[in-house]
Amino acid sequence: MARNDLIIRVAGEGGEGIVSSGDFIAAACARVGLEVYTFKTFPAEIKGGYCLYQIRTSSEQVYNQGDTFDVFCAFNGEAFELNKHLMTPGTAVVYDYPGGDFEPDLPEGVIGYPIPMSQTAKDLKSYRSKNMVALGALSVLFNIEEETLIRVLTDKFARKGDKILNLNLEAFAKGKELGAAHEKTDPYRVADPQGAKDVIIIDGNSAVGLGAIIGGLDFFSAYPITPATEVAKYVAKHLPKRGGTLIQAEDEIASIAQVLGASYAGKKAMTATSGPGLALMSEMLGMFTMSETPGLVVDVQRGGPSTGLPTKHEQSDLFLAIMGAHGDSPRIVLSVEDVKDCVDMTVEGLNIAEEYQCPVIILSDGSLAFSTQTFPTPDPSSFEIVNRKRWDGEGEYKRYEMTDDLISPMADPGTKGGLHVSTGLEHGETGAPKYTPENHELQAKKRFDKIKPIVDRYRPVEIQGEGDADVGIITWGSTIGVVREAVQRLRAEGLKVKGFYPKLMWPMPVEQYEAFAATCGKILVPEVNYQGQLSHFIRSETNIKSSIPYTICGGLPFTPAMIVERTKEILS
Amino acid sequence: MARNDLIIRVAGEGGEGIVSSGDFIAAACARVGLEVYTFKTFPAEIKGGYCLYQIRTSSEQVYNQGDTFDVFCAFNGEAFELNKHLMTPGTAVVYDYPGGDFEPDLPEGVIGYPIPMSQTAKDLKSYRSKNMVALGALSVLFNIEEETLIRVLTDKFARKGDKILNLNLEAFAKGKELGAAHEKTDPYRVADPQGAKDVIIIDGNSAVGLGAIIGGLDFFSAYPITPATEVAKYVAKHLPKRGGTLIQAEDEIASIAQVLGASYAGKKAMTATSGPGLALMSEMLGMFTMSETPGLVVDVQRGGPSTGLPTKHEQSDLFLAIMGAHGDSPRIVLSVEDVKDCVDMTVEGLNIAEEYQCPVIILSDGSLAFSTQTFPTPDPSSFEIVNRKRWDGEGEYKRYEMTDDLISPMADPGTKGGLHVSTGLEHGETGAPKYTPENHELQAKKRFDKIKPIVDRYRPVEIQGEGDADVGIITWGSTIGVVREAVQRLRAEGLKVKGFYPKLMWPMPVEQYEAFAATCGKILVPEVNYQGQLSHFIRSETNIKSSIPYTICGGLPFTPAMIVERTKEILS
Amino acid sequence: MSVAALNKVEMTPKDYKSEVPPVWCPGCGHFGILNGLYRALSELGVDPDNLVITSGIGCSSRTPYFVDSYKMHTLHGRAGAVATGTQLANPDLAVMTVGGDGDGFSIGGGHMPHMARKNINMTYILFDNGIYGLTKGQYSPTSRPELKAYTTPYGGPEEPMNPLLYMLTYKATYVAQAFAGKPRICAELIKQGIAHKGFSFINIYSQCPTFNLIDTIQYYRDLVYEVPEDHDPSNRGAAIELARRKETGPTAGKVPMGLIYQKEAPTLCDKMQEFVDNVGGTPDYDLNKIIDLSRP
Amino acid sequence: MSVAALNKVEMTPKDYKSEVPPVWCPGCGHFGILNGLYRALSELGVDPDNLVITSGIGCSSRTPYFVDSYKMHTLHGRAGAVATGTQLANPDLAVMTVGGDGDGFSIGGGHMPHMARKNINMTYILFDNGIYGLTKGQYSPTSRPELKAYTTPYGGPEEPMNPLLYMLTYKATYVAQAFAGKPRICAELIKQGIAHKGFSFINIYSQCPTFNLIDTIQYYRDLVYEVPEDHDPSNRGAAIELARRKETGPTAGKVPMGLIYQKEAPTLCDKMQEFVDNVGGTPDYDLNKIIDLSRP
Ligand SMILES: Cc1ncc(C[n+]2csc(CCOP(=O)(O)OP(=O)(O)O)c2C)c(N)n1
Ligand SMILES: Cc1ncc(C[n+]2csc(CCOP(=O)(O)OP(=O)(O)O)c2C)c(N)n1
Ligand code: SF4
Ligand code: SF4
Ligand SMILES: [Mg+2]
Ligand SMILES: [Mg+2]
Repeated sequence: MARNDLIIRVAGEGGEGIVSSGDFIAAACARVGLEVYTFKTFPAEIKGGYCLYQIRTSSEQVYNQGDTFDVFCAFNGEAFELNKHLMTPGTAVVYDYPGGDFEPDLPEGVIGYPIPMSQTAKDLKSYRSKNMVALGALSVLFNIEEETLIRVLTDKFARKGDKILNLNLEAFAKGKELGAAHEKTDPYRVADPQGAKDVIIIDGNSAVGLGAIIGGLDFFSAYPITPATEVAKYVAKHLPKRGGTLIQAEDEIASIAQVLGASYAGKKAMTATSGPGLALMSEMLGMFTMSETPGLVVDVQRGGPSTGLPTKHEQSDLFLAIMGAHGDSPRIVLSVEDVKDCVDMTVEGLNIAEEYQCPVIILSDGSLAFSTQTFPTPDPSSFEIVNRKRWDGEGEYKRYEMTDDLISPMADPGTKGGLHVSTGLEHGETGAPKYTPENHELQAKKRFDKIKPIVDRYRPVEIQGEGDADVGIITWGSTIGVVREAVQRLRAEGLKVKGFYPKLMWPMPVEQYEAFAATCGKILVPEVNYQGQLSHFIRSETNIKSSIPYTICGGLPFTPAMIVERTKEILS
Repeated sequence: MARNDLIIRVAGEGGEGIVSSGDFIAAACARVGLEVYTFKTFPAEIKGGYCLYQIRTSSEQVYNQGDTFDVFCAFNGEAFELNKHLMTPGTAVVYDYPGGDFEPDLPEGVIGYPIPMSQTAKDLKSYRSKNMVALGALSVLFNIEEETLIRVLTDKFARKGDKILNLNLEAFAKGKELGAAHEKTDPYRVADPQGAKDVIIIDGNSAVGLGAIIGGLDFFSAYPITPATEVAKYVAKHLPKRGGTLIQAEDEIASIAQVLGASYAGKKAMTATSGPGLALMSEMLGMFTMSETPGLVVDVQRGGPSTGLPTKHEQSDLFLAIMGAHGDSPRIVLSVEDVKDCVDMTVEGLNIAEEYQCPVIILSDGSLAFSTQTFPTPDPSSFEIVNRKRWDGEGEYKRYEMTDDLISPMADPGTKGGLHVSTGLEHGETGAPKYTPENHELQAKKRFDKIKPIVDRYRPVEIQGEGDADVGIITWGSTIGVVREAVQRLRAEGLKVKGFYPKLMWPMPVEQYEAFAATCGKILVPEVNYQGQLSHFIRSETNIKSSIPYTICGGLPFTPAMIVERTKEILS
Repeated sequence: MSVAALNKVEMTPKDYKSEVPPVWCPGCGHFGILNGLYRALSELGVDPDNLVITSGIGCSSRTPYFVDSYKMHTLHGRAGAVATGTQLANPDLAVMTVGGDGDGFSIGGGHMPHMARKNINMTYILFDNGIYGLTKGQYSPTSRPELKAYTTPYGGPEEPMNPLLYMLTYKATYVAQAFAGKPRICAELIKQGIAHKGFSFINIYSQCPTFNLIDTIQYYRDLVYEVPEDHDPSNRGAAIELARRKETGPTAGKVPMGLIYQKEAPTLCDKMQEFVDNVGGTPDYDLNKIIDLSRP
Repeated sequence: MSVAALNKVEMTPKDYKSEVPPVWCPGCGHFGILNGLYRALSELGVDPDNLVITSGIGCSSRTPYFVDSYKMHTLHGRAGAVATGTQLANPDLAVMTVGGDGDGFSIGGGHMPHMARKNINMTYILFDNGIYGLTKGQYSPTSRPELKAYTTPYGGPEEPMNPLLYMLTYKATYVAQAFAGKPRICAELIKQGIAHKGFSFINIYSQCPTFNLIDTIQYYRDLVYEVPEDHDPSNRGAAIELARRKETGPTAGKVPMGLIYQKEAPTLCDKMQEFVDNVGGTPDYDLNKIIDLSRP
């Protein structure tokens, strides 16, 4: 497949400015109309530890972080060593030398550009601008539009005062000089500037926050947890502009309880957390189900079980999201593919919660959380906003009235004549406790049947490729972006491969899974968890016999190449 | 099928002594060597409300509460009305008349024995002995061994002083007289006394407590919740006799945390709860998995979701027990069939937790919780007691050492040279955090693979009936007892039906399910929940294609007749 | 509580009764508190349409069913956190939480400090019977060591907590204590608590004749004494002094009944509104202005 | 803490260092506390083999990794409850919990009262930096309203809590406060806390130069004053007085450093042992005697 894209990886010790240099490159590329998809990993420790930032950029849309880097920039010896095995002949490596903490032993064929980053920063008496030196060198060596990059830096540092700005620009200029002194022998260059596009660039967590605000959120209850905290950070900043409230609760149980209370008050309410927090919310999520209260939780998944790998990527909360409740307790579970999706699905999540009066869980993940991506600037007026069915004030109000569509009108407190109890006990139509066998069977059926139509809302599930296929790939979450590219590549090679990309994880659109599978010889299900959690549900819910799980759980996303390879194995 | 058993149902308002009269009948029957299986329901409200106690007794083993009652004793009009639809021609009904709150309209063919219970108690100036009047009448009308019953009463009331004892005996005598005045026209009588047997009679919750004490429990952390509270009640009373400690914690999260801490200290520790509590424990259970710490939770299931039907029977926490954790988090889940099993499996649960260093969940349920049953007096010395693999003090200690059987020796605090960290973070062999992809994959695999041998411990799964069958019934928990009788009846009719009764719910002994299914035409899976939770796992884990879920969720157990009927439907 | 909901209606105490009859045991103290609550609502003219009562699980937590209002019967220990959400989401509502000692101080004990110090504009009535009633009699954080119950057959091993001192320490801005045997005093203190702007907490002793056989109505009658006339409820130090159980003197071993502490302070809502005002917040703020911040 | 573990070994403070180097930022106050801890352990001769340190999640909760002992790195907010189980299950162990202000007072705040009033025989060291460090800077229950952080970009809307007053109210039997900038004082107070039989709580101010930019080391230096010589730590009333932040006088706005309160009282273990003794409990009590009680 033709690639005009480039992947630059910057790595070093946390605190060395890896993240900001990556951000600068990403912003500069985005400003000149290139598409950007970044990927980061952090250590679970607060200070120090290995940190990585990878920028993939192209004039065409990029769906994932890519296979591996073309250009590597090593801030220290550890970073170099950890990435050495990924370097192949032709890889360009910029590294801190002389004056750094290492003297690299470059693999055969790898093209090295030593840049004395630390030394230069030291000479400038500005230790913190080591990353600017690197940036200058990268800019000149790999065609990162200098003028734009300088404007990005200026915008960023202007707030910090002229002194800091100038120091950084000086370091940048020095780095450029050092870079230019090398003879470039590798072929890698960032694609040339395109016309500036109407895009934004934002990370997955902020995008959830943006979606929430577009979706009409009124109330957010936060409890910090990696890698979800930045959702609250974004909302805390912007929600007051719409007159809404964000509160930091004492724990996740209080958060979800507050969401219940706010939603009962007639407001749109949500929280965001990661696996451990979602686990703590299990009991209260059942109360949403039983009391038929709208509520949204975004779970930015991380490596588990337990505290696990708090800063690493994993897609392993599907079981908990779907089945983590006592009793027969239906929920709606959605997933997101990329950063744009974080916006769209959060709006959607708020809508669906309102429409079906039930708990909705959106599964994002650690790689999307911090990934910044470019996408067309959303037009807030283009989003459909759904509000709960409210009582019309006619007749006697019954909170849990049996209606044709099984959705009972709600009466917000303050509504005349709408007095009622919202309860976690089994109840009859009025909300009064009712434990007869017939009633429990009836209400259980109501709770399950009322959400069934959601499946129609997600019909058809997106399919990539047409006609019959030898291999159909079913996947979810951010793995979709990886599979998209793999399917493109495989089809470009003339192989009969298709992709199936559900966003609605539960209830499962069974019929559509089955229809897809009917057109495929074999079914491959890649996902980043140990057990093959989606595969489990494919087995339990559909008639698909022969699905082949492909699971990894190393804290990293798949690469397109891995999917391509595995698919070919299956094909042969 | 030949029945020499009898079912007496007593019902009325909570607080009228329904439960104690039932207990007296049960004890009297047990003393004369009969088998007893009782069943109760309570209202979720503390006072008043409809209350039911059913005693099934026979000279042969009884496996469940039975289909319906032969004899009904109505303490009030509500009780009569609620049970009227279950009366068939020939049913014997003892009722409070005249002087009660109702004048029953007996269905055609029902044999009535009016007894002025309230009036007699009033006459005796002893309102609380209404139930004794009823008991006297029941005794004489249905052959409940009088002498034994009087001894039971005497044993019970002696502690309360002569005055109360005599008052009750007087009321009893009066009831007997009133009963004897009727001409008996129904055929029902309690089976004749057998030789006294070496049995105990105990309820399911106490039996869990007894199992815990036999199993070598050191520490129990309690938080009260219906219908599990009596487990702690039993343990609180008896554990100090063995020098152990029961603490009432501030909530379920503290309970399970304390269990973790106690277990880390090298002691056997457990807690008991119901669905809402288990949900709250979700996060901490993941810590047991990750830190490989033994721990036992008994979940006495009740009607859900949320607060649900707190005093009612349901088997709907299987999803939560197996999948209620974030990340890939294996657990072992067991279930219990009857009260004897509550003893045996609790010993087993403690053993297994020690053996596999992981969280173990035992699923009991609301009907077993309060059901008293007779079974042979357990011999404590006959139980195998397993203790965790402990470090031998040789070489350097590594908490998470990779061993052949994947079980890493533990070092209790206090052990010389065994210093280590037990952690919820992903870690290497020493316990130090380790986030490399290879290590996470390796450790995840260890956590899953180490418990796989448990399946062998439960091989073979018990099968009732031999040869090929047209219908095989797979079920779990207390529904097993119901199915046992149904299969007996069906086979007695010459129908080819078999039963399959797993106690190990997870990991699933897949091969044995499949082998069983291979001998059966169709597979029926009855369980008391809405979704068919075991059916779900049969679909996801086994190759069994055609299993037919049979779910009810009315807060009551199945009856043998329901299973017989459904099976016949399938057969035809 | 929200002043918006006060003096809105003329209703007798009886008018606040719902159709659901209380499910409590005869002689239960909770009846007295409920009557006090009816009366307080009536005297303040609280509009049932704008009143939300939340509760957790327990005998006391059944109270909302018996009051004509909007209400949520939530989970054990979580009613206060739920009410916090309701109050913040719609500050025009009058918000109240009712529940037991187990509900509020055991499983719910982690939420109490934060409602108080955030000064959530709501009223919390705690039905303190020193026992877990609904689960048939276990030790609670306010049980006396003498109490033998389900999980403490040999007596209680721990120090009972002091609800007043807790709430003062947590900086509740209204702290009072009453006894179910005095429904008029209950009514008065609940009324003042409702009228208070900010977090008001009223601890009410309530006998459970069914399971707590040592804290009888007579025991409580003897336990409480009326807050001395000269007590200055605006003085936090004096309130703390009053709340501590004396070991000597005329009130040795006794507990005060009445208003212990009251202070005007900005509520969380007030402060949130400030933030909104500072950023020029309005429901029709142009979303594009927010989105534009993410242009590269 | 269990006396069984004291005076068992002769080890220098350094000997208590594990092989794992602290992962904290340069200038983090937690270093000072850790040094105080090493020294306290050394001075008491605590046997590492019989020492269990538990922690939750946070920068401070990484502390156990740096100490040679048995240790559990548990879940956010649960370390104290875990330690409770460890202590009760094996009273011969010396048990200690370390953790942050968020860990202990926010998510873990529901457990604190009960450890204290049950007088669990353990030592709790709270690293109080007024911030969530590990999650990169959010408001904590001890943050000052002035602090602008992740979730409070416009400042904090709530009253900070008072750790000393909380723990006194909860009836902790040993309450002290120190400051990480004074490792010797930390060492001394930790030492006394460890030596104390019962629940000991030590609040230690600790600057987080990375995320809490207002509570600097200098801020804390100015904040604390040494407990006056004439303070009687056995006097609960005086301790409460001392713990309350003064609004006027020479210590206005300041907080005391030193031993605030100490009292000998039976621990939960003591009481449990009493129950065991009363029923003649012994590990080889004949189980048949228990089983026989269920004969019909
Ligand atoms: C998570 C959870 N744990 C336990 C319970 C069981 N439970 C119901 S009410 C209650 C205690 C009630 O005591 P209290 O709050 O003092 O109220 P009271 O009945 O005395 O009025 C408990 C433990 C529950 N419903 N949910
Ligand atoms: C259940 C759960 N919720 C949230 C988190 C995320 N988390 C980790 S540490 C922390 C706060 C740490 O603050 P503090 O306890 O004050 O310790 P410090 O880092 O300041 O020393 C939070 C919220 C978590 N690990 N688990
Ligand atoms: S059990 Fe106690 S608290 Fe509950 S209703 Fe009865 S008397 Fe009241
Ligand atoms: S973030 Fe703060 S608390 Fe954490 S290590 Fe750095 S300075 Fe210390
Ligand atoms: Mg109570
Ligand atoms: Mg902190």
